[in-house]
Amino acid sequence: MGEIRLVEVVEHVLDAAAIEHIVADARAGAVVSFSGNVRDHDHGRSVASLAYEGHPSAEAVLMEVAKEIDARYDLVALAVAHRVGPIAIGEAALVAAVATAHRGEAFAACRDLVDLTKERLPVWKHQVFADGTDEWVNCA
Amino acid sequence: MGEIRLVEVVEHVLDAAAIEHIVADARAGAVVSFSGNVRDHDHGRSVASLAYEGHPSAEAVLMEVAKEIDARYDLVALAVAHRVGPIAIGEAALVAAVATAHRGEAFAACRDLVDLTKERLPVWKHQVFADGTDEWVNCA
Amino acid sequence: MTVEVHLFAAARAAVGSSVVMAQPGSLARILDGLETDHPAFAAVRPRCSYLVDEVSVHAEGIDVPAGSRVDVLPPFAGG
Amino acid sequence: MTVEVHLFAAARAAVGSSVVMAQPGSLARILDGLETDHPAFAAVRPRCSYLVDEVSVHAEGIDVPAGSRVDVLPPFAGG
Repeated sequence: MGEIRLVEVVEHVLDAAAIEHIVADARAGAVVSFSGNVRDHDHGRSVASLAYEGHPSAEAVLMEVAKEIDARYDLVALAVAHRVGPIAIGEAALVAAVATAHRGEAFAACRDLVDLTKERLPVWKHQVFADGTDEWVNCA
Repeated sequence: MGEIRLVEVVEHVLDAAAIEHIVADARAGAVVSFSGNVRDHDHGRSVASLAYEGHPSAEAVLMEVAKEIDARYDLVALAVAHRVGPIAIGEAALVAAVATAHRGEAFAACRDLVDLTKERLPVWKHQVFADGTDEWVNCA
Repeated sequence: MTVEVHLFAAARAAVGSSVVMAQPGSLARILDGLETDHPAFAAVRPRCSYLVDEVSVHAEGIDVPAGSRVDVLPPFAGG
Repeated sequence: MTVEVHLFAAARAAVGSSVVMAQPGSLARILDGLETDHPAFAAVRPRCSYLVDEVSVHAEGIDVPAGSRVDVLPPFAGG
């Protein structure tokens, strides 16, 4: 079993570098990290502002996701955080990092961690476009 | 074409966080970064110290690798650096980061960048074990 | 005792509030009531999933007893 | 004019120096000479690749003219 070192759903700025340091370990030969950032465009439309809303269970669900990834792979350490509330363009909404002995496992586990988080985490994205219209993503 | 923002073979400490910032971009929804770190064990043996030696062509070869990855994927930005000389346990030997619009491409491109670098870069790893023996990796 | 219906994201936007009270009964009847009072909810409803007292529910036929809490969850969009 | 043979990593360790001079001729003859003078090189040689004046060479039969530089490269181990 790897160490699940950080699992959080928070309203403050996420730091991809910090989460990488959290998983660092002398036993780990590979660290792969992901940062999912707010883009200035979505489907060709200019995004003016964006906010995430989270369900009260979000952090508990994220912990279940982390445990499932830890069970699937041979990890040294794992960390994952999702931000909610308003997020500026270019800032991170989701950061994740895994440390493993070998690199193949690190890439696979980090990708799976991000995919499973996006599938299961009860959070919602609200985008306001430059033309003043808005949408709840996946609800259009 | 993405922007190849950093390609270097250097003797100083590599900073995975810095290389991530180098590829950050408002057009990029996903940043995947890799840090290949010196482990305290290799094949079950305790590693006391380690050094990389680079061929004079190493940086030029790394640039060719970066261009090839940029041609294969739809990147926003890419950065990659390899360290040579003595490296302490836990420190990074290779760091790489790619930024793309979507995450699938970021994971695939970063993994391919690391694999191709390891295959082509003319550098060599010398390990000294805790029992005083040493080896040139891949030459045993 | 009534049922507390908690609405999130696009469902809250359609209904216009975070919590509404409903009479106990089948989940379908509770959702029908929401749709009658807030026609905009009709567009979101087919894509929602539900929690009844924190347990995922996959059929609208389930009975929601008095004192329960229902969470109406539009499709997630994390990351 | 002779040929400059540059040795790296395990090849340098086997030969005991970074550069040795050799007579022009086939790459095979130059490597045979290295092996005769430095028997430890025999263990590394089958795994090496070569550059002749910065160009990758895949056959030991190639001719190495006077004034050339040969680089002897053991298998890479980066990352």
